Amino acid sequence: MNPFERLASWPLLRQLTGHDPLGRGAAVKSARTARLTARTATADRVVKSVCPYCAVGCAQNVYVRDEKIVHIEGDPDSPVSRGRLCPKGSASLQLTTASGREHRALYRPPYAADWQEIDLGTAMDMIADRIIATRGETWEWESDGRRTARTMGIAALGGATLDNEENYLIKKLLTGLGVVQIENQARVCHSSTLVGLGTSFGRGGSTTFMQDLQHSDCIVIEGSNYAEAHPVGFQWVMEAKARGAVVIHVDPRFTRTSALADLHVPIRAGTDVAFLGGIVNHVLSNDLYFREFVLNYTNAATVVGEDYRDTEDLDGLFSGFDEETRHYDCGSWQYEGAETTVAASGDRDEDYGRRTDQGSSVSSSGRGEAHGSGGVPLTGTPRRDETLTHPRCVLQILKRHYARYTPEAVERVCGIPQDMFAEVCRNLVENSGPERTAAFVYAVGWTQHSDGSQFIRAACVLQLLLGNMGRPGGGIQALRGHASIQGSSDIPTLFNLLPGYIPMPHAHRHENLEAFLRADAAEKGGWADMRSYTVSLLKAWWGPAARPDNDFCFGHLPRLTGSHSTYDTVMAQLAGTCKGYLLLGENPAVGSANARMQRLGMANLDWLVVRDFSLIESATWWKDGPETKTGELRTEDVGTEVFFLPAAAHTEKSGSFTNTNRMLQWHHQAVEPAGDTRSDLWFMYHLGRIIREKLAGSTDPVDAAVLDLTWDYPVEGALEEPVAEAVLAEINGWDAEGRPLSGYGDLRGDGSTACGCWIYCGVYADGVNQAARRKPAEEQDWIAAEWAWAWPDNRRLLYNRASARPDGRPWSERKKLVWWDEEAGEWTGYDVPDFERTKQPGYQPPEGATGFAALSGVDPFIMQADGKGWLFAPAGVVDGPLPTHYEPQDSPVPNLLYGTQRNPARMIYPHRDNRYHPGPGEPGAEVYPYIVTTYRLTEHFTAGGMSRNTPYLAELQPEFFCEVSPELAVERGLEHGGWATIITARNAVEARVLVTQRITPLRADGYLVHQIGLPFHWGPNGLSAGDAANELSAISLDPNSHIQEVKALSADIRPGRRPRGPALTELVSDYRRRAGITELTGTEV
Amino acid sequence: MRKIVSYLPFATAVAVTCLASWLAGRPGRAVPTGTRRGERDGH
Amino acid sequence: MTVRDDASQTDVRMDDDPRLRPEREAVVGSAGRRRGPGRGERLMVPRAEFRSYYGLPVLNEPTWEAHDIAGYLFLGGLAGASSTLAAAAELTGRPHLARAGKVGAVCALGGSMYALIHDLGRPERFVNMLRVLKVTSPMSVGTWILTVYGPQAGLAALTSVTGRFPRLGRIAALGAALTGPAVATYTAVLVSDTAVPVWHDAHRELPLLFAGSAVASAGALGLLAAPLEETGPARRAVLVGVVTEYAAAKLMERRLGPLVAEPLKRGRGGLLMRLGEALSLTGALVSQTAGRRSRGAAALAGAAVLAGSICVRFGVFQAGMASARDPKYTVEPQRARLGEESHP
Amino acid sequence: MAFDLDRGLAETQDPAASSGYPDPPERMGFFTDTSVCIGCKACEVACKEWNAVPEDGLNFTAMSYDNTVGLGADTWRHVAFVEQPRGLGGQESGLTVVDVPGPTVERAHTRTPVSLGMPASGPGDGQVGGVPDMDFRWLMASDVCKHCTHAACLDVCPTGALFRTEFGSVVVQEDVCNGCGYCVPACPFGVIGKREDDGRAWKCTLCYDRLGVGQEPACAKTCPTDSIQFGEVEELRERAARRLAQLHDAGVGSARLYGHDPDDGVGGTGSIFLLLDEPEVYGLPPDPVVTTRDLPSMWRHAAVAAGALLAVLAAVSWGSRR
Repeated sequence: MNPFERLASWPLLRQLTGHDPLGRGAAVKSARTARLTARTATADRVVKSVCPYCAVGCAQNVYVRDEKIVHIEGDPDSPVSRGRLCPKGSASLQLTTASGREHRALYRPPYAADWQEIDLGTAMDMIADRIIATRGETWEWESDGRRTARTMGIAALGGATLDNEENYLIKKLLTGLGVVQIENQARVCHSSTLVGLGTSFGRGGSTTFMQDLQHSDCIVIEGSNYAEAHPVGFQWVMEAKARGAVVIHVDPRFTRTSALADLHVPIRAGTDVAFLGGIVNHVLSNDLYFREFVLNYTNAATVVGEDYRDTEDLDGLFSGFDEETRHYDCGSWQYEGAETTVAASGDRDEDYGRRTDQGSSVSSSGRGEAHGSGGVPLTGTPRRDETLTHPRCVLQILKRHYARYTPEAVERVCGIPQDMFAEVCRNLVENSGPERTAAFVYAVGWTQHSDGSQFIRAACVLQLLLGNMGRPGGGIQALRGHASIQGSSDIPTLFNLLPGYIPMPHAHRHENLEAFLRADAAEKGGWADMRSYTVSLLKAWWGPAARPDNDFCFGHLPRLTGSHSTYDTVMAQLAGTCKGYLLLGENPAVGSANARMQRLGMANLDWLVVRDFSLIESATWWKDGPETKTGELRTEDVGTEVFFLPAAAHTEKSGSFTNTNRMLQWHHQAVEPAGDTRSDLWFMYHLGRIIREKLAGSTDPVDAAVLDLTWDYPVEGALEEPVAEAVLAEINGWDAEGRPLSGYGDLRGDGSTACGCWIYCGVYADGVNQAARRKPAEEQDWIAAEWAWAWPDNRRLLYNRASARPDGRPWSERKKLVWWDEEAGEWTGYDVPDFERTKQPGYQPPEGATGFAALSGVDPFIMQADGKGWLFAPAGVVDGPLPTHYEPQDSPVPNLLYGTQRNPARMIYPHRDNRYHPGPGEPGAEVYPYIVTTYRLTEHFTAGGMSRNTPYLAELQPEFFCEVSPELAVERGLEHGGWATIITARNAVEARVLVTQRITPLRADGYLVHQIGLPFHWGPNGLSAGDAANELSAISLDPNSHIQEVKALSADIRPGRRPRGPALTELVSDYRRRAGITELTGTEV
Repeated sequence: MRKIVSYLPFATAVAVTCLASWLAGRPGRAVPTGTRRGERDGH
Repeated sequence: MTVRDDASQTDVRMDDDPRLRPEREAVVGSAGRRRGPGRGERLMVPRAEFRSYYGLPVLNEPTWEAHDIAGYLFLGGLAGASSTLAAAAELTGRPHLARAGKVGAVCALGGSMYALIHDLGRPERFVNMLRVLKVTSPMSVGTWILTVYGPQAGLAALTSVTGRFPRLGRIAALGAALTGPAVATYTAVLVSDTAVPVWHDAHRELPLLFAGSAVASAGALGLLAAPLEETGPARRAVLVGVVTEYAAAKLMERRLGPLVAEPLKRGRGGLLMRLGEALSLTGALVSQTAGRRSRGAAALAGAAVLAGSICVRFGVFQAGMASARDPKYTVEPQRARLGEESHP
Repeated sequence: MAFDLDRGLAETQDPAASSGYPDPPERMGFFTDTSVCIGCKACEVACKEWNAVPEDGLNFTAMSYDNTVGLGADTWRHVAFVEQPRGLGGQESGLTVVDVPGPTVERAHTRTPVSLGMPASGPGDGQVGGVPDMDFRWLMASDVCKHCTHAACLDVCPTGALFRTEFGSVVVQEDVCNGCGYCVPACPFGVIGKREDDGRAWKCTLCYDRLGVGQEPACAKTCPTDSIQFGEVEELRERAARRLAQLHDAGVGSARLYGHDPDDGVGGTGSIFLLLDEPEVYGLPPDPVVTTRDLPSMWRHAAVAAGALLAVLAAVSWGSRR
């Protein structure tokens, strides 16, 4: 730029000569501004990906330049998110590229004071040795005389944030190694959904999909904070709202969802069954139910056996309750004239149960969840009374069961005024029926209770009565929390399930494949060909080694002997039986209930492997955890050997996420992971390869299972990353000639087909990765069937046969979805029919028919044994056929409907660190007078591991706070913006105080009840640190799904910060003394 | 303290201005103004 | 099937009918109630007293440093007025006063340059100030004024000190004298041309206040520096300057009204203003009485007036800060103005 | 003379055309409809992610869910949260006031947090006790630079760093700005700020680089409920008016537009807002006026003062020899 040019570019001259004398625009523009362009335009390539945070599954565009990610934003082609992202999704760039991430493999020798760096290869080798060693020490061939072939010494936790392919390798390798205690976030999030929806409709997945909410005339959001926890999904509620729908939000607090709702109904935490029961009673007593729908598509007309006794007769208990084992025997709940072959409560093996008195272990082994896909098997044809008047028909039993759930009762129990309750009933009833549909939306507000499954069952009963199931704008939308938590339930890194909701074999009941199939395969309904699903799975895992003569290696599967959930694992760790722990993307030290016990359990381990983005609390509790501060743990006394391996982000690996609408979406790798970061696919594959190399040639039968595994996945790139599509191909399955299968109909039981997960069969149809399909939403209708792939068989709205009358015509012109096309002789419509395509509506099954053929033309719930929606669940749920109101484990209010205070069948774990609170009326009950409910905020993500280290999110909600009403603030002298300490029998935490009118005290039957809100994102590590709300919660589990109760507990609150050091444990034990807590407190039935 | 120190430059500017103008304004000894030819010869 | 207004909006349809209302047309509270006359919002009785967002400021507080910019207000005024006084003194045969004024002006100008450049966020880019000439920006106009004034004042001072090129010096001094007043008063426009209520609404009186303060400080410098016999004009300048300054301040407060003028009466701004006025008045008084006779008293009076002028400048600056910090100074006058417009 | 001040000020509605662009594209801007905002702050994060705006402070403010506090150099989008004892259209907040014991009520002062720096929400029209359903609403609004038609920051900027783009937005050229800080007090909305360590002034650029390649701003794209709508200002003004009528019909009487009127103090703004209460409740000035409107009178008064100064000094010197 020679001086003359420099002079010529002087803006003053341009000012004088140009059109911009005042120097406002063109004249003052600098050369650099003129050259300005967007980095999205100058990127080398755009990679299609999916947001790693919640389960809405927003598609993302990842812009890469010079092998570096320069920007991540929403993908406008996505029919789910339409190019939008929430604050967490928008911070994906900072999550994956900022300094918050750890890139070095770290190792902590036993008793060492600090980390030391370790080479990744050496670490993998040491981990493999430890697995083999611990497995050797703790291998057990049998327990109580029955073959188990397993090791109880190793446990794994994690995978809801991982891809389906990664979960598949984790389950395959660890099951091959005989590990049973495999768990993930699905346990603590939506496990009770699998039971609730599974037993009611036959499948545990959400029955509808978010885009369908636009057709709803009324949306009830309860047990969910939709706008805060799934903001981008909330656009579909706004779409419905714009078109005149009523939006009702039922929640203890007035949240950002309530701010956009037409009606907010404040409810006492933990009393949703009483509220829904009240609406059921209103619908039944005024005959407002959708008669033709209920008669044909539900088991309302079925007559129940004589010896059934209802909670009305036994004051809160159903018939068949055994006081000692605290289990129900569901024999008395059966239909008249039909015998339920096998159910979760193991009643079929009556004699076996009594002979070895281990019946309880079977029922506690989470069999209910097996109905994630496929209802409870049933033999015989139950008696039906089409007039619905028989005193023992399900409808009459329902009327009698909910007779006392009157509006007054709802006001006394839930604290909801009667006029508001009447308005909710009116809105729901007015918007149901042939012409209009209403939808329910829920999340962990319902699932995380000691009777969580019954919360969801109650919604199923109500939606069936109102006739909203399987219809556009209706259904029950379960909003799951993690990017692939539905995936980690379908391909379950869960202890009680095999891929596709096939139950894990139980030590006592299944010697061989035949006994296993006979026990669980129904003659009627979808589960009839469980043989082909199971054999295909065994072929996929053990390939050529699985032959008809050795039961297709069915013996290789380790057996269950009861409940091995993550909370049992903690107990095993404390008892010293479980020595090794693999944490794969989960943070129990903050995220699981009774966080203190989780850390004390880990302190008892021999070795611990943590794979995450950064040094989360579960990796550093030995160094700076809360217990090291109160003196309960001294770093130099903690003998646990800890490996920290940095994990790759969603942009550094390929794989598929399954979103909350059962849709598998593929995300492509954008850049290679840096430093020691590796994907979990890489970790599991190479761990398996190293272990198999170490055991190569071993003739020890213990190693047979892992050596027979098919483990030859192709690897690519410098880092030898396994090809994820190859794993997806195995999940999809192939036939004898190796051609990919196109649907679970192609599966055979003779071993000619192999399929990693039968409900995912078809995701790789004809060799094309259907999950990677990206046909833009504008070029499709609202169903968008050609965007990605949904299980089963790309059906987006389940049970959509019910959107047509029994004779096949749509219920109404405006709410039609699937209907019978007479000329074409097949079911047609906007969505893939969830029904056999050519089965006429009038089809009646011939005598002795099995499988789908055994279901009539009016049975929309094709996975159920009777094809009907279950108002009354004769089996499948272990704590009662009908949802019943019980108070939470810790509650200051007595059960105003029954003598039984709490869920009699709940699972409790008495332990000196897991004390419960005295019930109302007992001495010391006033020590913990207030109700606490935990919840999420938009700005943070679950236990905070993926948001507290990200500056842009940490600054939006920097500190742990509690929300209290002005009245409670005055009563306890809490100062707005100041500090408060919240104390329970487990621990005490401190939080900033946010006094707000959004929480209101409730009048529960003369008791003035205050509620305290605690977001549970915080923990000691990260930019935004604080105490964890899970320090307060107790381990008291739902018997069906082993999910913890963190949505309703009681506590005390007082102003000021909590004491530091040992004084903290003294404060907690002082409160225990004042409340007179012993090991028996709260454990009564 | 930092605040007070931050006033130092301003204070010195004022001081220098006063001092310099005082020096310039002193009769006699300052360098002659030389407004008229003769005056500089100091009579 | 036409899209009737309400019921059919939630029909299942495969064509993406444009008349379907998109999600941004959602109206909270519009549905769900018995169809009858919905209980709209009960109109809040418009409360008189003032509302804000948690008491937070509406404006962003000026990021200028007090010692830099308030300092510059003083030094700029001093430089401009001193040049003019010096030129006047020279024309009326007061060589020592003239030379003192010129040297004082150039030193003040040096101080100003330092202050302005030191206050910049990116000092190395100070030359960008001459990138454009924007009449809508007092700072741009001011910079160009300084560019004209600076060399002349410098030349004038140089020639008067070294005695060389006297004719050139005289022309330069004259030039500086003519642009000096602009230097002294443009700073008032610079400060007023902001959204800060106390500065903006005082834009009529502030130039007068700054001019008076400049005259007073130039006179004071003259008293301080020049021999007694030549300090006649300086003394009179002090008197006129202080009186004008005081009058302008009072006029300003009256026009601003009780609320907006509050930062000038209370808090740091108020304290500095009162201190400034006190110092100036006493300085002026002493200069007219004892200052006539004794050199020491004149110098003392000059110093007092200088200090007074500094305090006034800092006072106006701090008042501006306080005025931006409290939302009521912005909101209430605007709310009142809206009130008048709606029903005058 | 090219610098005729008054003509420049009375320019036409299309700021780009009067800023030296021969035939500029349509003026682009935002329409932020706060009645559908869910307060998720995705706009805050998307803006910071696109423009690499530094994180500014991890402090809990107890101002409902707003810990961002306000617009400035390190916050170009700010979501405000206001909890009020007032109804919102036909919405039923359900926050029934049970018969809480007397003394608690007095000190709880009609459900207003005792020592809360809440906006002076006062007793509201629903009193405690007998009211079956206490009115309550939670306002959320995403605030942004207004890109005014008469932009004070643009006018006062001495270096020409701030300039009017062809799209009608106002942008800081970071390679020119020397951090003089004049724009900060000039902005009547308190939007622009000076970044401490960096020294320069920063504010929303309406994603000038994205507009250049035909993309919409990052915040408008990521807003889950389309509360932030991007488009041509003319069309957005019509849409805003239609939306206001729709809300009024539905009983949301408190809805009003802000920045839509071309005759207001800043000539209307490029970012139009639909608010549900007085602007000051969100921290916005009720009647902002661009300071340049009084500039001519300022120059005149300064000229008079300068003249007076010259005259006075001449007069005082002219007097007696002594």
